[in-house]
Amino acid sequence: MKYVATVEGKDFLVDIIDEKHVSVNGKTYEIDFVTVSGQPVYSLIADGMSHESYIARGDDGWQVLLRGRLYPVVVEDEREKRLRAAAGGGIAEGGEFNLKAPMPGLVVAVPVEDGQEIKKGQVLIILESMKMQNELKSPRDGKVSRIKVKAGESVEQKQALLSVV
Amino acid sequence: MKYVATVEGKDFLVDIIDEKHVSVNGKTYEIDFVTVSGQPVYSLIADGMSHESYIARGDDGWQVLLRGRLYPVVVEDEREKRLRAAAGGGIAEGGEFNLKAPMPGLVVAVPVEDGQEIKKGQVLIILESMKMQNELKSPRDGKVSRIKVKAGESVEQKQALLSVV
Amino acid sequence: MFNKVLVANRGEIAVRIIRACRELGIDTVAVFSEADRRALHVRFADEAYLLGPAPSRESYLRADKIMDIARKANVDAIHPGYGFLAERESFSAMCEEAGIAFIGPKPSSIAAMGDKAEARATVIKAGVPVVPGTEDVGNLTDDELFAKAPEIGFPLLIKATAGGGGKGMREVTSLEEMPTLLASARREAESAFGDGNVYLEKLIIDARHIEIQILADKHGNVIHLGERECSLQRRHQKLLEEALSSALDDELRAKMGALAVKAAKSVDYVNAGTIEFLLDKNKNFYFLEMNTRLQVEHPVTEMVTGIDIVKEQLRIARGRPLSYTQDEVQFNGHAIECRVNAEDPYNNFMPSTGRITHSLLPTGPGVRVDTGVYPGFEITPFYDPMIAKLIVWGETRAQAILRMRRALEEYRIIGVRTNIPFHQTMMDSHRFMGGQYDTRFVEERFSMEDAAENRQDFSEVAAILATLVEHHETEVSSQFVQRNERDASNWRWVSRWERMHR
Amino acid sequence: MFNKVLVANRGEIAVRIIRACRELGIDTVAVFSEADRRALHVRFADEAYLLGPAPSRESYLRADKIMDIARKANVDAIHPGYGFLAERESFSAMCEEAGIAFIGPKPSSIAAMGDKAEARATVIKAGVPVVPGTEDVGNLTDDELFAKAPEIGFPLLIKATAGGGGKGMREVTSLEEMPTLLASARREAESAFGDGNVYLEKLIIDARHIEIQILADKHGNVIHLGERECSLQRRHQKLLEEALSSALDDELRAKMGALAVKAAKSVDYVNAGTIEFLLDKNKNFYFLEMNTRLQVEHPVTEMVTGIDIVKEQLRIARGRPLSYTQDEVQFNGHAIECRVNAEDPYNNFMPSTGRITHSLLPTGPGVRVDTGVYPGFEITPFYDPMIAKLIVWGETRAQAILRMRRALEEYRIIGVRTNIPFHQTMMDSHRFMGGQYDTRFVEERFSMEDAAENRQDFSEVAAILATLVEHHETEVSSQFVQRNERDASNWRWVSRWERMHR
Repeated sequence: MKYVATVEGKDFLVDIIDEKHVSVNGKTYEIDFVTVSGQPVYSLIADGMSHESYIARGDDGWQVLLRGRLYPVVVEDEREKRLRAAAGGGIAEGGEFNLKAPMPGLVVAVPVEDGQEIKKGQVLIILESMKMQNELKSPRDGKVSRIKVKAGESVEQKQALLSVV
Repeated sequence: MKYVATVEGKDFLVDIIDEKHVSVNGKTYEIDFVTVSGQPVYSLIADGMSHESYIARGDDGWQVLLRGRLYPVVVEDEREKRLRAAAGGGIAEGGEFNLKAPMPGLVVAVPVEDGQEIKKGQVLIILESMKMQNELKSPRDGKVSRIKVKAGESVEQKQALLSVV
Repeated sequence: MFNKVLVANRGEIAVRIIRACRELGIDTVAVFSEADRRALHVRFADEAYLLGPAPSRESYLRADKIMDIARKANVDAIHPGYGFLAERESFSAMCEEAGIAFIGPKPSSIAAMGDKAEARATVIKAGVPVVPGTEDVGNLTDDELFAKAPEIGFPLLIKATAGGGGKGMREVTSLEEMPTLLASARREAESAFGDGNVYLEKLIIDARHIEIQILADKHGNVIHLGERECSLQRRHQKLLEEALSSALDDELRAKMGALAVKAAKSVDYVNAGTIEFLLDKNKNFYFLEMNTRLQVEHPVTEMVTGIDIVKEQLRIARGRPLSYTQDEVQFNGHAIECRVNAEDPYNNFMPSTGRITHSLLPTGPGVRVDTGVYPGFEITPFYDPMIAKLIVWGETRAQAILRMRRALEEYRIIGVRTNIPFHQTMMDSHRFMGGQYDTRFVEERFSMEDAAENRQDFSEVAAILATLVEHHETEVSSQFVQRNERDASNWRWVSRWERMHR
Repeated sequence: MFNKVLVANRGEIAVRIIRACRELGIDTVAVFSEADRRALHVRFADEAYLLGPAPSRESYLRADKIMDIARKANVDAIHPGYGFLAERESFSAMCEEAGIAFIGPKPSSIAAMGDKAEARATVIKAGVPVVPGTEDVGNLTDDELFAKAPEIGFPLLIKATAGGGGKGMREVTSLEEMPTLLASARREAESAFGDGNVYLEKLIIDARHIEIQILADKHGNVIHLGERECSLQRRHQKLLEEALSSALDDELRAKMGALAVKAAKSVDYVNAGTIEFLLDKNKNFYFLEMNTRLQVEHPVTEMVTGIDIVKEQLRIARGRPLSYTQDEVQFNGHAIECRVNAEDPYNNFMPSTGRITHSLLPTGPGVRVDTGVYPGFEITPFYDPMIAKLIVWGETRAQAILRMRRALEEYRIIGVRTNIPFHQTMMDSHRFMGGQYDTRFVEERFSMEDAAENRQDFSEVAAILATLVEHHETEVSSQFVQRNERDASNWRWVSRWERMHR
């Protein structure tokens, strides 16, 4: 089964040959791959090299924590990827940004108003959690829309706070 | 709900009054009882005293490991216990002893024969496990019966080895 | 010695204090919030009492409730740890009134050092140099501060009068941006300490944050245990500490130590305590503040001196003389502490909450972990994000760095994000290895990405790993329904992947 | 230094060696049996290769396979740990032939010390006192041994010529019981070492087992790092070790140390090594044997000297001179090690196997844990039952005991039975506290029950706890079917009892 794994813009053609073999860009490795104690901690021995990694599903693919470094990896079925490329893919830029609470906490301040024009990097919400005030900033220029919280309110993780359109 | 808990020959009348109160031999304690991380590790706060214990089901009741000491505890419904006492109970002494493998291992020797008269403390089987030779001894005088293994055989934990009748 | 001590704190420091008490044969009383029923300090203490709901104001800051418990449990002493009530003059006074030993300084010393303006005035009198600023002037209005700022000169710092730990602190580079920053500093100070007063202070450039540990008993003996290097900070929160500092030599150490002892004596200090200094490139140093309590980073000093600071605190509070004279304090090797926070270093150090499902502590020679968490414990948003301190000792600084690298690599915490990758990246940074850093290093000249470039690239391995996981997830999900029916008994214990290959 | 080292071992000692290599920047190669795919040494190493099925003879004892892997992985050196191939002359020779450094002594030194008879003869020549026995005579038949026994006098010991670790050892009090014991000793020796030869040795009464740690480099420098007290044994297996011993003073230490150095020199020894002595009540001491390898209990020496013995081994094997002279070896404080075995102390110390479902390591000041297991790991019956070593350091022996007590109380291992309660009982024993014990203490004058009588009785608490568990199990099981239907999603995470009260 062939996949394309993309790590920081670099593509690797990974072919899972059988339980004990994979090839990467044509080079074959003998592998031994197991989980450790029923957790998303994986041990991979590839041609004798022993690697241990914590792997979690992220928003756009896998997050592979390996030797103290986080590698974001997008894995696609090779056929799928080819089809998408043929269709001239590419996700629309500048879509709506929906700010969600990155952790549970208390809204300390909402220094913007509905309809306000804002710049990239401008503070949208100040959220207090674990005794720290965290400034949640806009990832792009735009206009504030649908503010759903106000100062003094407690919010749950992932709760929608406001949007930038 | 009333129970009788017997610890090393001593009876405690334990009354579970409600979720937050128990009484023991008439003395009431305010309790807070929880498990720790989904394991059979229990935390009990009784009138402010904090106790942590590992509790496992043993062959004849509970084994309570508390502050480095093992307390075997038999818990009975009070009514049950009274009924049994009234019936003049008492388990028959000198019943058959069935020797089971206390752990997986290799039978090194069976220095007894079927039908042989043996003394309490006499070695019945030598079992090797974890690089140690363990002598399994008879808990009482009797006669060897139904030897089911021989030297050189591997056995599983709890596998029946022989009986003393 | 005391028979029973109440620990008015939570987390790793409560556990640390309980350990010291246990090793002295002293019974311990824990207090806990509703969120902490299963916390390690509750599990380890001899007695434990509920304080109230999770928020600190309703639990760990409830001095009244803590005093009630102390009386009810008949304790001899209260150890406040750090944070919460540790530097509240009123709490020390309440203990005094109740006839319970407060394991800390007298109310008057806390007062003198707790108000930064008064502290500055006091140490200036004792001949200790301070950073130019408005601290000694008293609380000023916004307009007064705007007027003073150009006199001190930019860049400058806004700092909370009642503050500590970087809360209510803002850096100002020009008069224009000052109003906004002043407002946010006051707001944070108000929320953290119930006191929105702030002062201004000249920002020392290329400065190192050096602090001297002192011990002072009730018999007038005051000694210092050398310095700690605490320059690696982010948003004024310390991240990593060392003992000793590569920026000091014996002569400077003796000089700063002597002035620290003088500063402590100027307020009749009794207890362990820390004098914080800024040290500039030219080896000029300025008094910053005194922490009248045990510090988070005390273990690095313990590792290089062999002195158990918490046990000494207990001894001092009992009225006994110090166990050591200044001459007996010897420094051996080098120690580093990494603060392990539940924060995501790949997402702007956002706090992370959740249940720790799996954890592997680094152990072996020269490694110490102080923590209050364990597998199965839930990290809540109510308290600060520090979940462990990883401390190592080595014969030299280079050996300590290598050992820390090894220990960080061994440390596994699954269930919450931690800043361990940050520390790993730091250990690989050439500037850190060279000891060439100051208080601005982390924020201005360090990035996870740049530093990672020096390291071996494991993209290919990451690609294989992610593909294998994706592959097996897909394969297994299509087979799962069938397998499930005949094999549901022990799915707690084995992962789907393992079960598939049995 | 070496670039890459193969660790020909498993468990805690493999992890210990990998840690030392990592701290020196050396790559590591692990080898493992089928039972150890998920073992910590495999997780921690840079490379890992399968040896074969679980039994040692098919995996960790396969010198041929290990040499193949060493060549294939292109390693510079092999560290054998202890046990398995550590004291095989042939293995050291194979390394020599392959041009790979063996981190241990030359084949000739292993040969000289490995055969106990030859070892005795050698050290006698060097002027070291030995226990009277038949060792020097060569291998004798049963009849010859029956004849010799009365000459030596009873009680005496039968010991395996190739032996170690108490295997093939039997104590004989009279000629009548000798035939049975001789047969079982030969049987056990044959099974453990593939060599059924035994010899007789006078049994020294009220003896202490004292061993001297030495370090010897290739330049003729030999130093000793003081002694370890290893008298607490059961079935000739050490259970607990201390450094230093309360039975020695400086003078005796210097004398035994000098003789140990002499014994090592007599076989041109190179590597870390241990000279074991019996010390009687009158401070007479007798050479027992030399262990030509790293000892299980080396950490206690590391704790009191600050010397990393494994790193020194690597240095020696590389051909560099020792880092320390005899004068530089200083002793500071006291260290104790408890061997944590998967054994049930309430059931005649029967080995216990199973999966570790939960574990909490003791940490904090002065505590070190060397282990190869973790939560989720399966303890199999294939290898020895030691799963961890808990080591503490204290300024004095009394403080070390108190710290060990604290650490043992914190240590939780759920899933297998361990001997932690045995160690806890030992720490509470007055004779242990007084340092008054010899090699017979555990077996003859110590019982879990007697010692426990000095301690507080928590029967009432145990009664409450067991009743609560029984009550809730009963209650919940009757409600379980209904709850299960609407609430099966997250039953992995919460216990039934917790779920019931949500």
